[in-house]
Amino acid sequence: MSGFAALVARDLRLVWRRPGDVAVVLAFFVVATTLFPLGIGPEANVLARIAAGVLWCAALFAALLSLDRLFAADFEDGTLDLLLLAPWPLELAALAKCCAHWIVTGMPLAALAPILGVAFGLDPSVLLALSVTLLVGTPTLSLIGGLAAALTLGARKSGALLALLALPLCVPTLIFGAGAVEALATGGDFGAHLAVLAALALVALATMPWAIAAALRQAGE
Amino acid sequence: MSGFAALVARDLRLVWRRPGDVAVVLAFFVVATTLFPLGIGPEANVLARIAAGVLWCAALFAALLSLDRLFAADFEDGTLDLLLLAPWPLELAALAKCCAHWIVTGMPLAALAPILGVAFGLDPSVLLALSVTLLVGTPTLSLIGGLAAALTLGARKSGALLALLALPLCVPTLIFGAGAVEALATGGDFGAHLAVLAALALVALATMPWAIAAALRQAGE
Amino acid sequence: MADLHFLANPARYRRFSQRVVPSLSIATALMLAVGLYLALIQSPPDYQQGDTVRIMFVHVPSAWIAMAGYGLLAALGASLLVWRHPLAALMARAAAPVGAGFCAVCLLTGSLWGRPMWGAYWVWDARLTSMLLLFFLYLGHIALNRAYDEPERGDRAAAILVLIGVINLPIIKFSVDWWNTLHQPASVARLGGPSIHPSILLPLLWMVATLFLLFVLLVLLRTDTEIDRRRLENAEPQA
Amino acid sequence: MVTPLLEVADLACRRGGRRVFERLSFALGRGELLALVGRNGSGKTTLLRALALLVHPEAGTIGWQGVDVRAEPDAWRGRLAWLGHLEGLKADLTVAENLLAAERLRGAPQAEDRLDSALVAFDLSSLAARAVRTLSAGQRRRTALARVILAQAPLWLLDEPLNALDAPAQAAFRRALATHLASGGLAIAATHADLGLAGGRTLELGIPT
Amino acid sequence: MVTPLLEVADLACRRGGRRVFERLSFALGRGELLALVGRNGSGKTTLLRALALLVHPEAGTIGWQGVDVRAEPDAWRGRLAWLGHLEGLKADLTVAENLLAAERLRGAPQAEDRLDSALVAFDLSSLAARAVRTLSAGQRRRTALARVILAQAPLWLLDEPLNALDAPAQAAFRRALATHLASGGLAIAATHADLGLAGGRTLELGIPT
Ligand code: HEM
Ligand SMILES: Nc1ncnc2c1ncn2[C@@H]1O[C@H](COP(=O)(O)OP(=O)(O)OP(=O)(O)O)[C@@H](O)[C@H]1O
Ligand SMILES: Nc1ncnc2c1ncn2[C@@H]1O[C@H](COP(=O)(O)OP(=O)(O)OP(=O)(O)O)[C@@H](O)[C@H]1O
Ligand SMILES: [Mg+2]
Ligand SMILES: [Mg+2]
Repeated sequence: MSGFAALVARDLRLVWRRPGDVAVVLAFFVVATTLFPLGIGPEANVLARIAAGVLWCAALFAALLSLDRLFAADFEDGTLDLLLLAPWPLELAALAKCCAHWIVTGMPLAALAPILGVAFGLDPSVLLALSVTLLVGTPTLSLIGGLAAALTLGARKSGALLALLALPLCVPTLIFGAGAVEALATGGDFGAHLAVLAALALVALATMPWAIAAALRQAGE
Repeated sequence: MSGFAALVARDLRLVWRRPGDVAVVLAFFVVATTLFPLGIGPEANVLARIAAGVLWCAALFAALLSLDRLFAADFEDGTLDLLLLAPWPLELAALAKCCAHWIVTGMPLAALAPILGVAFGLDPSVLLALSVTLLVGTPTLSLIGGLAAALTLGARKSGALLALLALPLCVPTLIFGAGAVEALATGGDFGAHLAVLAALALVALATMPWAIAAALRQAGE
Repeated sequence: MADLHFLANPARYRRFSQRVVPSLSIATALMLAVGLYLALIQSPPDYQQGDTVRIMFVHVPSAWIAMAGYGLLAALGASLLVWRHPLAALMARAAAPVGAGFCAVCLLTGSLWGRPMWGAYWVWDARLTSMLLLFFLYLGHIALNRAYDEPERGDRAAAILVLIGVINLPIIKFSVDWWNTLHQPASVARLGGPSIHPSILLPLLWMVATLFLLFVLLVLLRTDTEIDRRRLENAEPQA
Repeated sequence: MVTPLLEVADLACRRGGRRVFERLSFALGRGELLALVGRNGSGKTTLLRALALLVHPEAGTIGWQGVDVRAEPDAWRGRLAWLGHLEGLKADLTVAENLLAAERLRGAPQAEDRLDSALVAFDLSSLAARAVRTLSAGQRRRTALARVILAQAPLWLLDEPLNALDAPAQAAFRRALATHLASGGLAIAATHADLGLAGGRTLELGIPT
Repeated sequence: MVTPLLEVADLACRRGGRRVFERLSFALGRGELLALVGRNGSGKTTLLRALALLVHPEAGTIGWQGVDVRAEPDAWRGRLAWLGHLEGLKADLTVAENLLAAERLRGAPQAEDRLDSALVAFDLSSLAARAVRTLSAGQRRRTALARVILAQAPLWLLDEPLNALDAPAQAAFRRALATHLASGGLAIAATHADLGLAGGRTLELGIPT
């Protein structure tokens, strides 16, 4: 367990040394979402209607944007070997990496989304819900993306390939995440959607670390 | 000039190593656009409304996803030194890299966008316009993205910060790109938008290679 | 999976396929001829849809085969990862593009059919969308399989992916159904419609059987090619 | 003759469809050093990676105190200190941070007090607070070697440890290796240079290029 | 005494705020070899990079045939063949593709006919069609050395050329270097090992660590 904490701490420190990498991801999120109000024009009803979907899609892309270096950097400088050689389960290491990724992307995205939601004319009560769905949903994205990142290690040209692998698997999270916000706005059952979102996160938590570890082992060969 | 062609050819070969690799970029583009209906909902009138924004957004994302490694890979394996040592202007090398990038992302995206437009229920006349705006606008994205990629190479924090500034530079391109399509659909002045888009591309072409070369030189120090 | 145990050895597989393929090809060709006659000539045009209904005889079997094909990929992936069957990898490599092909045929025929029926090539219907996502899963598998210089690595990576994908497939399907029903009451003709008349059902089932045989035949043939290719790649370089 | 701790029997490995070596057997006891030599591409790195369970061998067994190491892979990994062709250092972290992080990844939380002696052994004290990004090639290699000492593992697996080292650093490495062997440690090192330690055994890997 | 082609006068460089060397002067004529030696971090790599104009020197001049090389940087770069600590090979391209691409980047379109002899010189013919990703460390280094030969440049700048090479490859390198010098070429090589060529001059860089 101390290895787990050490790995999370190391990754966070690395991000801290190069804050620009995270900033670019957040900037992409902002630019992608502000594009829609600018492009569609100021019709409030259309904007509010699509807000949840757009914000969720942009969050999904932003999460993926940072994922392709999740294991690649370790692979190229030889630290992946050290991870594979650590005397504790590789599954935990995989989880730690995804965890660190979530802390530096998922959490800031969830914090940033309500601010952008205002630009779409969302209701204050909905803004909080948006943030909550992102908080519950982004761990799943980090885990699925982590698998795609591990699978494409040592493959040629992995950026778009990674996204191609991850995006279809992220669809349920996207649908229930955006759906939950919609539900709140239109009087549906927000709690039920959130529960599904949490269930998806638990399923990912229970399966992905094993798959990622398997993928990392074969990349180390 | 033969060095320019050689560099473009080398980069294209790296991408075309197996023909599937370009297909992956396209497949990714398709998957990315498909996500928006899933997030926003299937209503045809809303989708047609936001189609241009969605497709432009996905194009930006595709460009970014492949760009951040544009120079980083050369930097890490030492080929950047070989580029810096080539006996012809580094500005040309920078242009060649962006050019190769545009050929494998911008061009195919512009070709594919109309087909996706159909799925969003766009009018046939609008489809062609969409393709044209992408063809004129994506070089700007490749050039600006190239600068961001070069700036993030150095260890200096100011580099990362400048990269952050480069992303908002893409905003005018996005606005006028998506705006041009909108204009055509709603009876606005398509030509004027397109002219601005072309002007942005020319400005980028005239300034970015120098900026990129400067950034590369300082990364090589 | 008993068959696969028996066939796990490529040489034994080779002997098996050499015996089966000729008769299988003939059977497929004959059934296809009969099927086309039944579907194109013998079955009546639909009172509503006219002759376009004949698209169904390709469309529906393709859909089913595409779904079954992904299941096959998952089974092959499991036997590669668990038992390290060398043939499983080769067969998965052979089967994925065939399955993706049937998936594409389903999407294409569906949207060609959709134009006269709904007035649009594409609508964001739940079943259409989940079929599209299945197609993407196929594409991901194929792309990953080929992204490695060492084919063995591509095989194992794709096997891990397909096992996760097959867990997710029901979840995706369920969420897409839910997504569509929430947003959209049925404004376009729902797929399926009234129960199918026997004069259409018989040729349909016949075509299902025929195209399924075609799928099997293609997979067997492509597996042969993959074995040859892998042998060539693994040949020790002289000198 | 020491009783062997590590016993490798009939090991065979392939890379990219080609067999790199087969029927490789050797045994190593306390305080013994095995130098792997052979032409470029003869499989030294592959053998080291197979011993570390990073490469899946085609056939053969690796035993430690008579037990197959694959039965308890985590315990086995805990006994290894690894130095590869690549240093495995994070360019953005300092020397000290890299060393401590690596130790914590091995599950040993209390490395701070041992850090100084590892730094001193490779004359790194004055560089401890420098980011690895700003180090010269030899300084990086020395940092990676300090990590090996710090691990306090019974078996060292080293891939060309002398690469990029200057003469004093090579001497420092020889001292560290001698200390390790004298205290009952084992070491396997792939090298093209002379390790310069008396009494080491040598395994020549065959098939060239 | 040969008349010097390359004249370096009073060169000084800083890295990360620290002065690495200053008042460095030397001259090199046709057929001459200069070995850079010195402790890790003494500035060998920095000097090579400064000569290649990759690092901006703080002071001093670099002259070629009496002209400051910074007056015509492109012409100067055309005269250099470079081998760094990093090989500068694309892992996804094959050995042959890497060599040809590097040559074309130098603006020399017709390299195909010279490729074979460069491959033969480092015993790479059987690896020509292999992706660099699948090569061993020494095989990669040999590929990078083949690139140096292929460039047919008058001045070779080499950073630890013997790294990772086995004995036959080291001999091949010595042969190639001797041929280069015999045909009037110049070479500057940073090294910790013995280059093993008689008659070479040595420059020891000072300030240690
Ligand atoms: C691109 C568009 C389309 C796609 C992707 C698509 C997909 C599918 C799929 C996946 C199935 C198998 C469903 C199952 O057995 O669970 C199916 C069956 C069927 N489709 Fe389509 N379809 C499309 C367009 C159409 C159109 C336009 C029609 C005609 C109005 C149609 C009529 C049918 C019928 C009659 C069946 C068989 C009945 C049933 O199993 O419910 N489809 N389609
Ligand atoms: N990832 C790989 N894929 C395919 N073949 C590989 C791979 N890695 C190494 N090889 C091949 O396996 C053989 C053994 O390589 P290995 O790296 O073990 O050699 P080595 O003895 O360490 O050589 P060196 O002295 O150059 O480091 C070589 O012929 C090499 O080309
Ligand atoms: N990018 C950099 N930023 C700051 N300092 C650096 C940088 N690169 C090198 N240095 C420092 O400059 C000095 C000279 O480094 P250089 O790489 O030239 O040494 P070297 O003689 O090549 O050593 P080695 O034998 O280890 O390769 C070293 O003290 C090093 O720490
Ligand atoms: Mg090696
Ligand atoms: Mg150096």
